[in-house]
Amino acid sequence: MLTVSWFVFVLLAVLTLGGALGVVLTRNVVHAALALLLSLLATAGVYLVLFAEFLALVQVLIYGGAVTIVVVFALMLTRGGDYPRISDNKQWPLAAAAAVGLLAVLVPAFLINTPEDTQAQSPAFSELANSLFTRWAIPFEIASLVLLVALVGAIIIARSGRDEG
Amino acid sequence: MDWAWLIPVFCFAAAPVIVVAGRFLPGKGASLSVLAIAGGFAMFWVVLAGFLGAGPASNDCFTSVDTRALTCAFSLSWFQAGDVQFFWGIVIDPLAVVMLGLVTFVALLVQIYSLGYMHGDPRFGWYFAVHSLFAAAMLTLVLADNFLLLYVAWELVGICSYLLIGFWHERPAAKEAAKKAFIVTRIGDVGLLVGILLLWREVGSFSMADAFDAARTGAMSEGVATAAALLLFLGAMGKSAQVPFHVWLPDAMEGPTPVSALIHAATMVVAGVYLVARAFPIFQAYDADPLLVVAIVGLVTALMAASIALAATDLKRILAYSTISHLGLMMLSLGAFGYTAAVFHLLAHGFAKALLFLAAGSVLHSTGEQDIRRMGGLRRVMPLTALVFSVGALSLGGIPILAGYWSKEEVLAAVGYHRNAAFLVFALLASFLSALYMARAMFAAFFGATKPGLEQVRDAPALMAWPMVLLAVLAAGFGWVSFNWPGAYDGLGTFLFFGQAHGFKFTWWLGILSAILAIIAFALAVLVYVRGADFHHAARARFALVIRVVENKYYFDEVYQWTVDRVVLAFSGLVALFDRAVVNDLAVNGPAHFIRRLGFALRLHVTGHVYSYALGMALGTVGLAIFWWLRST
Amino acid sequence: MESFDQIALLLLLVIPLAGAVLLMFAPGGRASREVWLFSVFVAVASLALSLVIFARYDYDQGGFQFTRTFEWLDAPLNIDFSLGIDGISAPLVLLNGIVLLGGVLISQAIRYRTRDFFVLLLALGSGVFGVFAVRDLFFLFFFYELAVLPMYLLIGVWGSSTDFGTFLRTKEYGAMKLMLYLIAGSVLVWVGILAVYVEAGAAGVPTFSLAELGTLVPEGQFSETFQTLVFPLFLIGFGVLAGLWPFHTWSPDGHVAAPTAVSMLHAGVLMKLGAYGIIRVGLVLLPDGAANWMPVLISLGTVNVLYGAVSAMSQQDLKYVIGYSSVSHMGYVLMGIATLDRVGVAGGVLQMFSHGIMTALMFLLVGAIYDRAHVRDINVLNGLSNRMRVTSFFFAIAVLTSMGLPGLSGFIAEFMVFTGAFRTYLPLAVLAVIGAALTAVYVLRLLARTFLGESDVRWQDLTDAGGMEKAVGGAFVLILIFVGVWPDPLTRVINASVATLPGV
Amino acid sequence: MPSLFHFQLLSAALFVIGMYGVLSRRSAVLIVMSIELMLNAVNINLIAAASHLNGIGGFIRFDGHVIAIFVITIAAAELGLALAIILRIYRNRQTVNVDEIDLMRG
Amino acid sequence: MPDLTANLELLTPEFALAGLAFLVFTADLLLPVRGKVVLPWLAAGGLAGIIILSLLMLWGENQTLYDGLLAVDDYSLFFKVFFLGIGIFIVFASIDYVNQFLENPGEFYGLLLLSILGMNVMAQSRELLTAYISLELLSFSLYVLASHARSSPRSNEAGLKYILVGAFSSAILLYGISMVYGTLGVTRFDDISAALAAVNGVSPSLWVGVALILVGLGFKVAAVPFHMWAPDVYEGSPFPITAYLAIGSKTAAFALVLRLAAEGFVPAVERWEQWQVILAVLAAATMLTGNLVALAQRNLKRLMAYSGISHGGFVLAGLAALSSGSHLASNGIMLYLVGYCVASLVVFAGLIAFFNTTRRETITGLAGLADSRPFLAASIAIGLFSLGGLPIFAGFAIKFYLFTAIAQAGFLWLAGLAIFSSLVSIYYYLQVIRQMYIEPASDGQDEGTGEPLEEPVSTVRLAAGPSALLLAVIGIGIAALFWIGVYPAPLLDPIEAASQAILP
Repeated sequence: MLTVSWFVFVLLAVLTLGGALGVVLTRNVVHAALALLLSLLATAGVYLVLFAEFLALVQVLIYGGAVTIVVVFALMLTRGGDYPRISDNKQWPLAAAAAVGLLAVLVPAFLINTPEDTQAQSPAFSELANSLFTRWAIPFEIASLVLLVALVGAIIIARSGRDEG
Repeated sequence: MDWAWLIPVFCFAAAPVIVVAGRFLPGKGASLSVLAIAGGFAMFWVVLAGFLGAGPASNDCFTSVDTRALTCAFSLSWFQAGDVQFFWGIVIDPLAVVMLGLVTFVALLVQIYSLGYMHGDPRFGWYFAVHSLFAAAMLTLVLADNFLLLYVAWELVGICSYLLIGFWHERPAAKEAAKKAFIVTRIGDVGLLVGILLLWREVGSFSMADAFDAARTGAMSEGVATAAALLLFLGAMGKSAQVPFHVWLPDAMEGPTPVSALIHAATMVVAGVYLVARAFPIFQAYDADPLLVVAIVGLVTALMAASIALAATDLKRILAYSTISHLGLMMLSLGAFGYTAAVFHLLAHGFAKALLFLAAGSVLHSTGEQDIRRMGGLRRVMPLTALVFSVGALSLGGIPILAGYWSKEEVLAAVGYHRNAAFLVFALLASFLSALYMARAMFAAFFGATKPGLEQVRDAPALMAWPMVLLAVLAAGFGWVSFNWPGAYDGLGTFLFFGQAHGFKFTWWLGILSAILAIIAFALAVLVYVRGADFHHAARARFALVIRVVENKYYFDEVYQWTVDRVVLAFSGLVALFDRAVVNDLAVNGPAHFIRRLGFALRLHVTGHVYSYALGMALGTVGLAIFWWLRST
Repeated sequence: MESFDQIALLLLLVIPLAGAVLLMFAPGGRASREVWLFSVFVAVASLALSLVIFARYDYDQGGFQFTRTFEWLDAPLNIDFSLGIDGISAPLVLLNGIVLLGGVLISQAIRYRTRDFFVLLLALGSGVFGVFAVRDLFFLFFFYELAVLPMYLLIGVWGSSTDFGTFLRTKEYGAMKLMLYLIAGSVLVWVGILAVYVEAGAAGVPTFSLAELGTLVPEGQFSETFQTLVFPLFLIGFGVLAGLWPFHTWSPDGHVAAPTAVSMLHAGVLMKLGAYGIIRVGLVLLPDGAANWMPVLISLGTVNVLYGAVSAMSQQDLKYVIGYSSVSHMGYVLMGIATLDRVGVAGGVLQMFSHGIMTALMFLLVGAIYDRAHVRDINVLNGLSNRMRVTSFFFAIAVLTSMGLPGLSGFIAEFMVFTGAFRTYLPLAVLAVIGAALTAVYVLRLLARTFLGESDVRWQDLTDAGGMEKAVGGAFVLILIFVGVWPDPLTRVINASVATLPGV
Repeated sequence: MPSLFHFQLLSAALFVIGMYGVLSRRSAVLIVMSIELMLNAVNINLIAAASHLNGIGGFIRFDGHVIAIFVITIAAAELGLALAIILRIYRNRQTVNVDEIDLMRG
Repeated sequence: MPDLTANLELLTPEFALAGLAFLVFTADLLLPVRGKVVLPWLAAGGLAGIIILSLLMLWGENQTLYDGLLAVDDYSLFFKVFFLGIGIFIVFASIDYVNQFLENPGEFYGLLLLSILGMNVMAQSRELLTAYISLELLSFSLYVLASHARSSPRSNEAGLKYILVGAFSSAILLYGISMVYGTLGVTRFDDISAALAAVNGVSPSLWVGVALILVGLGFKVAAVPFHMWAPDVYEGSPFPITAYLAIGSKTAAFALVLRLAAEGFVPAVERWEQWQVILAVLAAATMLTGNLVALAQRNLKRLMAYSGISHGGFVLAGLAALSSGSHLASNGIMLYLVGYCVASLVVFAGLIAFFNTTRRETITGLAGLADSRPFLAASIAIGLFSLGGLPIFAGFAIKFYLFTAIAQAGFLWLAGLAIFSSLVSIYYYLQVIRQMYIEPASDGQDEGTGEPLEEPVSTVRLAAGPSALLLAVIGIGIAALFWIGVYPAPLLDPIEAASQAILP
């Protein structure tokens, strides 16, 4: 059991990080999109390991589905014939340094205080839903407004107006 | 006598009235000015009478302990500054009375003379306004009972002299002369002011009486006494044109001649002598070292000026140098404890020199000529002027029984008694020289053959004549006031040192010696300028170098000019440059520019690329996280 | 009359300010003549008020009078709008009234944006009144900045640029420099005020009220080290405005750029704010610090005197000469304050008054000359006394005052400063006396070059100063002579408060 | 069984990688994708904490999950809006390359 | 499960505001093009109504909803009214601009309203997630509004930069939240402070988490080094939105940060005392960078951006000075925010009016404004003077208050630095004023700086002159500036109450 969960975790972690690395390193946008998809799905797997089935589901639906599609569309629409060779900018070494630096801060921070550990458990959907719609009602409603804003904004910005013939 | 303060007030009142409303008054206000000074002169007699009448009994009057001179003081508060009270007040003692007489009388005569002399000048009214102001200031100076008031008057006479020297400021020479006169005297004034403040610091009051008591009783430390005396003397040197501050007086002759007569011969220039005489107790305090300095300076001045006068050819300049030389003699006499002699010579010289200037003025007025080499034989065309000039010259030259003779003899006597032989020898030399140049001027100008072009000139008008005559009388006969008239009055000295027997003592051998010298001098002059003997050319040839030095007035002006141009102005130019280049451009604009540059440099960190913004944030994040962590543990 | 005393100072502040605001929003306030008349009216009212206040100040009683306090912000900040003048501020209030009226009167000829000009001028005036009349650090600083604020536009818009061959001084430069300089000074002052406030708060009395802070001083709430550390902030901060060397260069450049009326107010009144601040804040709140720093101040003051005089000698521009002479004369003020001696401080205050009138007069006349000759170069101008008789006469009086000629106010003030300095710092005092003599050099040089002598054909048709200029100038001359002959009315008022300064 | 720390390690690594992407990529689209990675890291962190630590020290149960849901929502919306703006820029400028998009700087 | 929604009615204003937004959207759909002019009036009127509603309903309320996620107290009421008021002014300031230069007015105003809703909730949220969501509501609206001028590449670029950097920062913020949650398990401010006080020994992930949260918020308030987006976004956005960014979003972010600090950190006293200096350093860097870089700007929007950054630095300094003991700092912050907003509003309104008539947005473009449009010039000048902290305008009083608070908290050095940097700021404000008042008018083709104008679009018609509405807005703003500058006491009463609410 132990070994299995470990095996699964490591596998998923490798997939997640690998996908992520693919996104940030590859020279080919399409590959990047696919790597993103991979990483997101692997993340859903991680949720499963954490017994967060609902979130895993959401993850697969929203990311695996919607997000990736949108991204691919965006890639298609903005194709400038320069796809095979998208390069990084000049400051990538600094970027790497910053990233490593942050990692060097985060890891010891996590390492130094880990509260005593318990078995991961999964919430019942009902509890989740309950707290979502009672205690978290206000954020929920505001979030809906945020979505509305995003919607309206996306429409008026992206749609072709009179200014382009 | 309580009304003595009115004397200056008359003139003070007159001046502004003339400036503002002069043009509506008769004679453009000149009449007012003359009236004021005349009133002053009248008041002088009242005061004199009152003073002679007053005894220690009368209020405000007391007999000071050492000189035992009767002094009457009237003082009232001027203003209170912080914890210091300033007063103005007047003191009437023999010295003040004597000076009052001199100033009011000469001023009156000169102003009357000026009515004629300045007639038709565009700034006629202005001239008299300043004259009244000067008279007022001079009288205040004479009467002041505290050093502050004295300094006030001192500066005021200075500015008046500035204004009158520069009266014809359209002449560049006059303009420069005025500036020079004021600045040179101002240098001395620094000493005076510092001295006054030093005395105040020591004594705690500006009153002269307090200062003198402190000096007498030893309340004043020797150091302060000496320093103060020397500083006061510095001021006196400036005003009385003692070497090396003498350079301004000859140039001051650019002013109208009556001005020279009044200010630069009879009154203002003797203020220095007056100051020393007034502050005598301080000079005398302890072992009277300052007086030695006074004597030396006086002697040097007398000799130097006399020698220059001998070489000068401009009539007024000759008189100016003679003034300097005689002022030197007075200082010398003071330096030799010859208090009475100094005052006596001051008076005698005052009348005589005023007379000489007025006479020279009348010559100038009639002939427009100042150079004695182009004069000659004037006695035929302007006999009166010639006569009075001769009287003055003889008197100053020290021809016996004339006033100058007695006063000079007194001076020599003082020197002879109190200073060593060297002083006496040089003093005799100085008096001989003074006789010589007086004789030279007199004979060269008025005797000998009449120079062509001078035949038609006419003598002075009455307005100018009468003052000269009056002065001539005094110049001739004034000596008699210093004699002892047993019973009635025993001598100027006794008057000055009230009660104390400072009677007139005639020192026979000195008297005869000086008389002989004077006569020799005049004889020489007659030989050269009337008989036309010219052995002096040989002398000129032999002492060419000396002569040139003397003719160039010992190069004082050149040295000063060089100093001003090359040192003072250069330095100030340097400072101005420093102010702009260093203080302003470097220290002020520098940081400002630096900050602006910094702004432009920092501007570059906003590259316009999103990812560099994000990079900044990322680095900031790492830094903030670490910082936070460190602070929290 | 009691009720009058209650509101007198409030009126004093409000009248010019209200005048400015009214002017700003006056309908059709663009006709320059009406604007001018209105401003004259306001200025006359202020002058009358300040005269009454000065006259009604009871110098026997001394201390602060006409006091009135309004709650402004209560805890936790504690700022009161409290008014009151003492014998030191009373003459300065009067001075400001006089100079303000003079400045307004001679600005008759301003045609360009007249309304704005007078709005700013009046605002400046009320700011200065405020500094002299308030007794709270916040408001002191408030009005201090209010007085500085209009200067930028006044100089920048109505000023003039001059090319001196070797270097150029534009009005923008002059204005910006003056503004930044004065505000830089106020930065230090501000920090100092905050420090005092914090220290007082530590003592349990967090307040800006000078009266309450003053009570802390004798209790020794401000330790000597604290005072010694904080005093330089005030010394330099206010000193900048007082033209303290080496922070003086803003002043001559500002003058060169500024229009006449502004120069008058700037040298006549504005520079006094600095010296006043040093007394009112520095001496009163930090006596120990003052005592420790005074040797520095008096040395710098002496440098001011000599440095200003020496650099004035070789200036070519009339305004530069006067500007540097101002630097030199403010040196006497600073010396007087630094003596911490009753005569000396009183002399310093009197010198503020005398110098205020004197420089105002000088700039007025220079303005009159410049308006007609369009040059200020003393090598180009000459023989003006033949063409501009009255102007030259007034100018002579002014410069003679600056030379310390007895009978004119300058002498009294300088003499008092010397007296004080002789008691405390003998050697420096002697130097200062020498400085006074140096003044004669450049003053006479100026007179000789510019006013005496024959005038070129170029100046043949120069006309004398206008009636208004003559009137104002004449008034100033009379004041100079009056104070010079009978300073008692001023000095007795000043004495009343100088005596009560701590540490004096 | 992997403990909380391992999950946090995973999320930290993911977050950092995403950050590197944001800092180093040129194409605006890829930057957006990298940001999505970072948000995923956030979610992993939240959920791991929520499910490991519930019941301890005053935890309200499963807040982490709730927050994660919000994060996902916001992330999706953000992505959509960002891509819309990118499209708009592409129409106007024919590029999505962020170092050509620097009309304004300094 | 307790009844969390017992007092739901307290949220009526928020619901009303959302409803208003929907109303505007639908009206925009239904109305004919010509009729859309009513939209802004609808929005403004609605906002005014909601202000009255809030004041009537919530005056003196002090309750929490939803288990402490939201607070309805004086603090939130203060900022609610404040934000709604800002909204009204922004709407008024936008009308002409929108008519001239923008499409989709309905969306414009609707999104504006929604963003105001976001700001309100930010001010009253007492829990990290709620705060974050409402922050995102504000940000999303601003992303859209910033890129609202679709045809303008600058506007697009602004939107892109804003959303990319914004998303990045929100990711960091979220990660910080997740770390705090992962350590403490709570996200409510009061729980956090309790936990902080309880945490003994090391808990670095908590501290790093807090740091990351600060990064996210620092982005919002444009604190150095998270500020670089600001100038570009300000420059690219439509002018009213630039104003809105400078005034609204910054203030809202500070409202959030202030509550977070006051309720989440300050009560844990010893922790807070450790952390204060961090904020102080951040503040110092921010104010200096903002002011220094502003010196080098040519574009008015960028200038205002950098000046905004520096003002943010001042407020951050105020945050560093927060202490559980006194309300001085929190009062100072709120007062400063109000004063800063009013001043910026005046400036921006003037600049917008100027832009509407000339399409110029460079500093040199302003040359000669004082002659052509004296009122605009005067108002801009007054606003700038106020921002520069010169008296009788708000700037002086608020700066004095805030800096006193900073000094009182023991950060005298920081106060000194702030004072110095506001000296620097005066320089560039004066540069603008110089253009308006001193420089002669330039012909508009070449503005001397090579800063290209937006290429004129033929369809755009320039307004003949500033509309009466804008002038009214400016007039009210100036009146407010004078009022705050001369007598802020009335304003301080509600502020004091607000401080009381967050710092009992």
